Amino acid sequence: MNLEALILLLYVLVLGSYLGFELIAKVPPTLHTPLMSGSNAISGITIVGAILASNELGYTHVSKWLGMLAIILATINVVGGYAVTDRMLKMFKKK
Amino acid sequence: MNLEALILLLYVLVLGSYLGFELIAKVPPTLHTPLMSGSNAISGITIVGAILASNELGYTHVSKWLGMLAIILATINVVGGYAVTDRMLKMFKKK
Amino acid sequence: MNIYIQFAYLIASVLFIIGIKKMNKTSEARTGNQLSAVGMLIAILATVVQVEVLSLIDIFICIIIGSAIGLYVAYKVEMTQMPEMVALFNGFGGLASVAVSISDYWLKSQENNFDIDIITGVSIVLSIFIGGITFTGSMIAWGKLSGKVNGNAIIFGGQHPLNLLLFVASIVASVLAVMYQADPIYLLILTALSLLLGVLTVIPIGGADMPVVISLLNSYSGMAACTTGFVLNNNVLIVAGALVGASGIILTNIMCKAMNRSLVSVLLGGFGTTSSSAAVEGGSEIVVKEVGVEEAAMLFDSASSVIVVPGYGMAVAQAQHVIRELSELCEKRNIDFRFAIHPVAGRMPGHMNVLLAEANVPYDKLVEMDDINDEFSNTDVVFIVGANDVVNPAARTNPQSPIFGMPILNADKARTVIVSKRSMGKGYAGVENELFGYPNCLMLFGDAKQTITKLVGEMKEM
Amino acid sequence: MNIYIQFAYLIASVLFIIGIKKMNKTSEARTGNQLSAVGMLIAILATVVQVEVLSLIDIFICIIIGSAIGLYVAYKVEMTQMPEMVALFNGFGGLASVAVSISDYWLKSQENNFDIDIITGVSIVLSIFIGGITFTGSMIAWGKLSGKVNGNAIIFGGQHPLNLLLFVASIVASVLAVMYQADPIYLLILTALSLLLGVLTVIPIGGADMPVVISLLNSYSGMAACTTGFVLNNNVLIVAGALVGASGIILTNIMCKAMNRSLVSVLLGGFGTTSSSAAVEGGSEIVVKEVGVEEAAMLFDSASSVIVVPGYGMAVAQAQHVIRELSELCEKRNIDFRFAIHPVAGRMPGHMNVLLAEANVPYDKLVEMDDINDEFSNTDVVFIVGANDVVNPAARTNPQSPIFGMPILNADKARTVIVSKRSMGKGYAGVENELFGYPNCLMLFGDAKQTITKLVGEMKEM
Amino acid sequence: MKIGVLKETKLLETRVALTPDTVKQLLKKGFEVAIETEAGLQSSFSDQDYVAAGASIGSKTEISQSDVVLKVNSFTEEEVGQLKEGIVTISFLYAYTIPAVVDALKAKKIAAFSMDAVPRISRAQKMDALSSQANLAGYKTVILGANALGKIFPLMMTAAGTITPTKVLIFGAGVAGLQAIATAKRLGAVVEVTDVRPETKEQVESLGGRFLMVEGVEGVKIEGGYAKEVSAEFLQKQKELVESKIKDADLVITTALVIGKKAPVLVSEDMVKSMKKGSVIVDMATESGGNCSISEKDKTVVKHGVTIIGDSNLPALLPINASQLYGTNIITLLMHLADKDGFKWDMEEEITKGSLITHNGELVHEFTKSILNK
Amino acid sequence: MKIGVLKETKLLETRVALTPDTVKQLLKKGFEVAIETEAGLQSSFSDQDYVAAGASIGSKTEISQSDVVLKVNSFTEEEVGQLKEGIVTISFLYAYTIPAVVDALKAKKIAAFSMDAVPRISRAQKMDALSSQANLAGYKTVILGANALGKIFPLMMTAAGTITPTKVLIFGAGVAGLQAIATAKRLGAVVEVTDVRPETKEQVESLGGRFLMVEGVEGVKIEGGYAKEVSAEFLQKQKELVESKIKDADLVITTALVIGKKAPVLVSEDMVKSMKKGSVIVDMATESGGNCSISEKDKTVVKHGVTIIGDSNLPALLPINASQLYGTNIITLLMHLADKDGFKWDMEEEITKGSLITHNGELVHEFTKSILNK
Ligand SMILES: NC(=O)c1ccc[n+]([C@@H]2O[C@H](COP(=O)([O-])OP(=O)(O)OC[C@H]3O[C@@H](n4cnc5c(N)ncnc54)[C@H](OP(=O)(O)O)[C@@H]3O)[C@@H](O)[C@H]2O)c1
Ligand SMILES: NC(=O)c1ccc[n+]([C@@H]2O[C@H](COP(=O)([O-])OP(=O)(O)OC[C@H]3O[C@@H](n4cnc5c(N)ncnc54)[C@H](OP(=O)(O)O)[C@@H]3O)[C@@H](O)[C@H]2O)c1
Ligand SMILES: NC(=O)c1ccc[n+]([C@@H]2O[C@H](COP(=O)([O-])OP(=O)(O)OC[C@H]3O[C@@H](n4cnc5c(N)ncnc54)[C@H](O)[C@@H]3O)[C@@H](O)[C@H]2O)c1
Ligand SMILES: NC(=O)c1ccc[n+]([C@@H]2O[C@H](COP(=O)([O-])OP(=O)(O)OC[C@H]3O[C@@H](n4cnc5c(N)ncnc54)[C@H](O)[C@@H]3O)[C@@H](O)[C@H]2O)c1
Repeated sequence: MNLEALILLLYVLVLGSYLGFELIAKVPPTLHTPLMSGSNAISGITIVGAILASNELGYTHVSKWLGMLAIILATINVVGGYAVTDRMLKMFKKK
Repeated sequence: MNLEALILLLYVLVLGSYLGFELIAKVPPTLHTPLMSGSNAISGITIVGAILASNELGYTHVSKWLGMLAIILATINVVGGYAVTDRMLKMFKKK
Repeated sequence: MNIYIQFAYLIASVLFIIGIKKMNKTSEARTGNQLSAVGMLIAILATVVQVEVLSLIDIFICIIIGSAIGLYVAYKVEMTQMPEMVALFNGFGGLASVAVSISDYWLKSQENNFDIDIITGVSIVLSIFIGGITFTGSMIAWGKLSGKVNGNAIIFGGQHPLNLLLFVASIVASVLAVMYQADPIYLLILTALSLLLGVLTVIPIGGADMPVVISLLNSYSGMAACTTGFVLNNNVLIVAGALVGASGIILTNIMCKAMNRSLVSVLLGGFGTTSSSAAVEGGSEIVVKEVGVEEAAMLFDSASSVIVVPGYGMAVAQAQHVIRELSELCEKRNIDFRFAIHPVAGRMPGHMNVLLAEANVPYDKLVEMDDINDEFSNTDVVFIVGANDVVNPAARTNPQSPIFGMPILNADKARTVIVSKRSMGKGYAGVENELFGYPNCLMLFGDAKQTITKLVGEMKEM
Repeated sequence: MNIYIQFAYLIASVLFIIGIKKMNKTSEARTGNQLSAVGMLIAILATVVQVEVLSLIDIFICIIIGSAIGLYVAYKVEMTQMPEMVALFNGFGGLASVAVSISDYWLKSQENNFDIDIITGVSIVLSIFIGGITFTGSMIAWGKLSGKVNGNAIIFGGQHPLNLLLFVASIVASVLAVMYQADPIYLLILTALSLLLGVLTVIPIGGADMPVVISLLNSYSGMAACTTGFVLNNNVLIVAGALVGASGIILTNIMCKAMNRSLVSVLLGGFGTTSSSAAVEGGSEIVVKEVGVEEAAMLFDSASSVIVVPGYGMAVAQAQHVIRELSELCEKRNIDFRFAIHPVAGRMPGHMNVLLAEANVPYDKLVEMDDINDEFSNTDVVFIVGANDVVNPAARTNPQSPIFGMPILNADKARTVIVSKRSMGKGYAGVENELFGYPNCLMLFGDAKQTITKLVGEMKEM
Repeated sequence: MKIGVLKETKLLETRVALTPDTVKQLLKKGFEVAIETEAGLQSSFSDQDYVAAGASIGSKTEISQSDVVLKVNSFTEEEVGQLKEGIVTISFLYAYTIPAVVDALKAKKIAAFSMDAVPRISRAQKMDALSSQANLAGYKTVILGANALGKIFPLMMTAAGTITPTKVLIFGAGVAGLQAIATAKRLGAVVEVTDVRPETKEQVESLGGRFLMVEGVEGVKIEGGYAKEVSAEFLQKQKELVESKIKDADLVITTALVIGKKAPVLVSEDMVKSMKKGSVIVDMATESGGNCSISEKDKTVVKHGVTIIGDSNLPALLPINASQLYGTNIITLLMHLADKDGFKWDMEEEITKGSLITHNGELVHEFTKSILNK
Repeated sequence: MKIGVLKETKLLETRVALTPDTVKQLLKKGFEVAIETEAGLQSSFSDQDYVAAGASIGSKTEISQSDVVLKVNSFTEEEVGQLKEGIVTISFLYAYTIPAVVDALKAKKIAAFSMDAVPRISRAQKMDALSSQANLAGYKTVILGANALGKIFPLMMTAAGTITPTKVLIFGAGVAGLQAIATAKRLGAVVEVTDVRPETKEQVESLGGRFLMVEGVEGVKIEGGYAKEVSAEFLQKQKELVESKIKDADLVITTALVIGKKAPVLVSEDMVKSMKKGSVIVDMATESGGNCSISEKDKTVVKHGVTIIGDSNLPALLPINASQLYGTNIITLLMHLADKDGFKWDMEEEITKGSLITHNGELVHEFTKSILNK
């Protein structure tokens, strides 16, 4: 990675982090768990990395298997995370 | 400019704009004018561009003169903007 | 590009963010502004170190000239002229963006015969277009506010079609400018068009609506800086410009709401054709000055003594509870706060007493007319809540008036008088009250309970 | 990289941002989560289209397996087991980051003998380190909550020095791994160390504090994803990871405050050996949960029915006026708002009636005990203002209590109970009130008038 | 100029025309003041108090010789007989109701000002004794009612059960009616109000009362703030509305006086019968016939299980305040009309014109003339 | 089981032990109820009302044969004589003040419960007739005072001058005192309060009253919520403080009863003399000797220019509410002690133990014994 790219990525990192701070200004306690769960699902974005990593051809490669393992794990995180969050939030529907 | 750089700049633009939206969630009306003035001063950041533009050698170059004009204008914006804002905000000091 | 410089830019960006963030709160706003100024300094220093030594001297001269003008204007100006100053500075910022973009174009295309890529090209025309509108628009706004240009809305037929035409022409010029880079004529035409558009969109707007326009132009100047960032491939310009652009739009929106305007009509230009502050409902001929809840709050906050004059309107609005809240708030800030009770305020003897007692206002805060009448002239703010006849100076001055001879509260003697009532409606005696037109009198229109509730909310923020 | 793919990533990032933003509000949270899921889908699709066709099948199989497991677990689990589910999923996410980073390292360094540049190298070790801690930490948290691991805090001597040692060792291993890339041993050691650290930092924490730990680990997994983004030079990972990392920290902080913990002690691990929230002022042994004014305001705002239970403390604080204000505010938002008047609340018969009448609360908002007692269970928020004995469940359940047999308001039956009082001080009867320790009860400490004034201010903001 | 204050002779009267405080104010302006022995006793002012304030004390005959004689109630023929010829008197007179006294005043060439005839214009508010006394009377109706009622006013939720708030129904939202609303509300009652003037709705609500709106009919003519003419249809609708409300009322207060006329009957005997046992009616208008058909002047009677209070002189039940306010009213009028050297006799001036009944042996007051010469 | 309600015979009593509402509640639980003819008349309940509620009406002799006989006031010897032997009675008794009646009850083997002896514990609050009646009495003191006073309570700034608010000074902040504070405040008075128990300060302030704090002395011992012993030094300082305040007071209300003892004298004749003419004193304690040394039981007297009201039975002036609350108190106690098939006689239970005075021909109540056997 070159420095120029690093700088831009750092911009992205800094702005993203700051946004993260700003967004969670005041969550009501009732939403603590759903929010945690929902953002946990987002952290399953590693799946993108995992897919790229398993984009290896040979099954002899360690990388391939690791990537595939990562896909499974990350998918569980993503799919399970979103589904569970949705179940929780359904309960909040206004009567 | 290449596309890759453009994408990163776009990230920066999008995140920056979103942050801008988030930051001004709840300004008390008393701060409307100071805030306007203060952010106006920030928009004087063009001064950076102006300096770079006037970094031309010959006085015969239109660019050079335009750049220098831009520096003056932007400096007025920056310096005047911050100073005026500061004056306004001083008034808020509790007695 | 040097990594340290880039890093400095990153720090500057973060300082801008924190600065704006802090400007949301009265108590931290000043620090915020200073942090943002430090960020600017860092950005400038980081830029200056990369220029060639020979240019340094020119740059410094320019910066010194600019600083001198900026500082002079900033410290010279009256506090009341703040909004027009902001407009002026903003216009310069917009023009600077135009100048930088043309300069870059000129350097690359005219002097060095580079081929400008399409992204940069688009950025250049956008920067010029937005910057140009910002410049002239701001200048007109400044002129209107400072009285140099007719403050009224200037309307003429076909305004909107003309603006549309100019806009379309600008797009055409932009496309041509990007396509035929070698010929600077298109760019110059575009520049001219944008300057004209700036004038035309602001001229039809009345003076009272200028603050919203300035906020919008401020947002534009941010966008102009942002596009300049794309021209120069410079992150700090993009971040700072995006911040200002976005926050400016939000701020404009907030201000619109506060003034009961729609953002769309502002964006289209030429909203609020007539200045709307003269309340016509009551058919009054008195010319009054309106005041907003925020300004009223500031007036209270900066007062050291306040007298409230309650009247029948307080009873109608049932505003006594919220007034008690206001009194507590003021007292917490060491503002001397009393009530002047006119003997016939309301519609029955002791009407005000009943209501204020209900709201738990301590008896010793209520002062009789005769005891307080001499003190109005030493009072910073008199707040008249739904009273009318009992403060009508005609009772002292106009022998023709049906209330002539009735003793009144000398509210008009105070430094500032704020009147909360719904309209220019008359009181029990059915007579005009010229106090409302006095130079020290500000009208806070609206139902007393509602407006004072807002006022209290506002004061809590400060 | 294809511009469209990058663009898709950008859209996904924005969707994540909007999703998290919306999850701040009860009414919009579900939409938010769905938007964020759409973002994820877009990101995955954009990734899949760029992989080689031959790999597609493997990838799909893995995704299907993962989805099946994820969905099965998500729909099988009991509502009460939500927190441990989050922990489990979170752990998988962390492990995925580890796997991706090692995979990348292995591919470049071991299989292709590339020279990994220092930035990428640092990113890889960070990703492994953080991901490893996240994985085992989350597993322990899951085990504790689901009862598979001893839920108590497991403490042994020298815990902190050991953790420190392991931490230093990890740094050494990291440095070596970056310096001597060719040898995978350092990386494997680092992996092992991080897994061990994850276990050790969570094991000494008691079960009751797990939610905070999970939130923190959630933040870690975001950071791991973020560093993975640096490894792969991928923006969407960086943005999403940074969002989760930052918001997770804030959320952890908020949760800490709600539970009266300090974030530092959480970060150091092994905080709260004993649960520290017991308010000692009143000498009470009851463990209570505190709530802040803002959160209380949000609870009100998201309620559709509120019952206020006033008591002697309201009279002492003279909070009746501000409570009336609160009631007006709630009614403006269509929240059903009533007062439950216990016959002996206060210190004289009709004490509450006198005060609420003074504050102009309409009589029809006051409901007698017998008429309202059945309705508490259908009520979202019960707000107890300076009442104590009259809501003490001991009167129903504890024959030893001096108040046993006194009829009480069934405030404890409501979904959420918020109690405004100054401390854990007792009421007239001088007995403990275990309601304050109930899981659905939140304490809003402070003088009732002051806190409710703040509460009202807070609600006006929303 | 010497001001004399006579002791009131009317039955049940407790007020006095000047208090020691108002005496002081007159002295400050250069007037001399003399008070009849024990004139202030029932208002808790002793002769010493007056002497301390600077007045002299005199007998009825002595006082009757002053340049200006003040009273609360109108003079009797006998009292006029004792007065020195050609002097000035100020008091309530309701001259149109007492032709004999007017004749006596004319005979003695007395310039008689009447407090009840002071025009109700803005600048005369300080002299408006009708308002100042009606205001106190309004308060007192509620206290009388509360004292006679076997229940308490406020809602009270107690261990021994909930006491529902007292329902008060008030007829007429003039000065007295409004004060009655305010007082009843303060004590915690639920207050309903009826009036013929629609503009009183806002005023009633400004005090927390509920206004009983007669829907769908017009027919009230307002003149100078007073209801001059009310259509029969309106009155009928109003009656129906009130009949439906009076059944639930615990306390009924009627304040509808129409100056110069017999008071309108607002509460019929049938309505009283429909009321709950133990309820109370306070009729403020018994002096002019009563708003309740079966009320009795100056008596409290129980009829059909309802206690009906008919005190005709309510301000006299609050003598300390009533005298204080009346005293201010009367000296304000006096000082408006005269200074220490004599009267101005500015006959075109609105207040003089409005309140002077007889002068130089003539009946000069238009309204009184119009009634007496009918 | 048949419950009988006797008509009250005490002078000035207007209350009745059961209202039609409470009758209904008893019937629902399976009790039978009989009411003496015209027992509820003065509380505005006619015999028809009771019949409509389901009770039967009977003569005094008939009612006296019921299984349980209820009253408000204590029984007279004569009444006890008429009762059937061995039955149960519930009423106020203040048994320690009437040894002869206690003997009669013993002789007839009557189980007599006394409402005034119900222990003041949390779960017995619904049976606490002392509180329910004291509460009403507190309200009534203010209404009586306001009615007797020649001024209005609230501050009023009017065209005819400003009326200063009435100053009310209240002795004792027990149940009655607190309600008096609340009522006087509502009406707009400025209220000052003195009490020996320091914890009442907070309670007084919670109602907007000003507490007169005796500074620098301790010496009050509290037992079970009551002031048991007060040091002489404290009382002296308190007296000095009060003397300085009473001069300005317009209305003084005394509520200090100490159960089982003569009421303490809080307002001496000298203090009355120091008061303004026209002021009013309401003494709630005239039944037990009076808190004011010159008050007279059940009379309103004017002494030294001060009106002193001595009604000893204030709840009887609010019979509708007083009977309603008393009825709830008494049926709650009854239903606690018995069901339709008979009494539980759980003699160790706190409420039974506390309120049962005589049983099976014995005086079983400890406190009463301790006083009567002295
Ligand atoms: N006190 C007495 O005994 C008595 C008795 C009878 C008559 N009066 C007469 O009543 C008058 C009293 O004077 P005053 O100054 O108290 O009242 P006023 O002169 O009647 O004026 C009241 C003002 O309140 C405003 N208002 C009404 N509702 C309002 C609301 N909801 N929020 C805000 N403002 C509201 C009205 O203006 P907008 O419509 O523009 O809002 C009106 O101009 C005197 O002329 C007096 O002579 C007094
Ligand atoms: N109504 C009657 O007739 C009567 C008469 C006598 C006795 N009682 C008894 O009084 C009790 C009444 O119950 P209750 O629930 O109303 O009151 P309570 O049980 O006495 O509790 C009052 C609570 O208010 C809190 N408090 C005091 N000042 C406060 C302030 N400024 N802000 C916020 N909170 C404050 C106190 O807690 P902190 O100190 O922690 O703030 C206290 O726990 C019952 O036991 C009843 O039997 C009633
Ligand atoms: N100078 C001033 O500004 C001033 C001073 C005092 C009073 N006023 C005005 O004078 C007017 C009269 O006041 P007042 O107290 O002398 O009134 P009042 O005693 O003459 O009458 C009392 C009320 O009874 C009402 N009434 C009459 N017939 C009725 C019926 N059939 N049913 C129900 N209500 C009926 C009247 O409308 C009036 O409101 C009011 O408008 C008052 O505001 C003006
Ligand atoms: N179960 C319950 O919770 C319950 C119910 C009712 C009353 N109480 C308590 O019982 C207590 C007594 O109430 P009560 O109304 O029967 O009181 P009370 O009638 O016995 O006495 C009235 C007040 O007079 C005061 N007093 C006595 N001597 C005085 C003096 N020299 N100067 C000034 N004040 C003096 C007393 O302190 C008391 O406050 C109170 O504490 C009350 O709160 C408790």
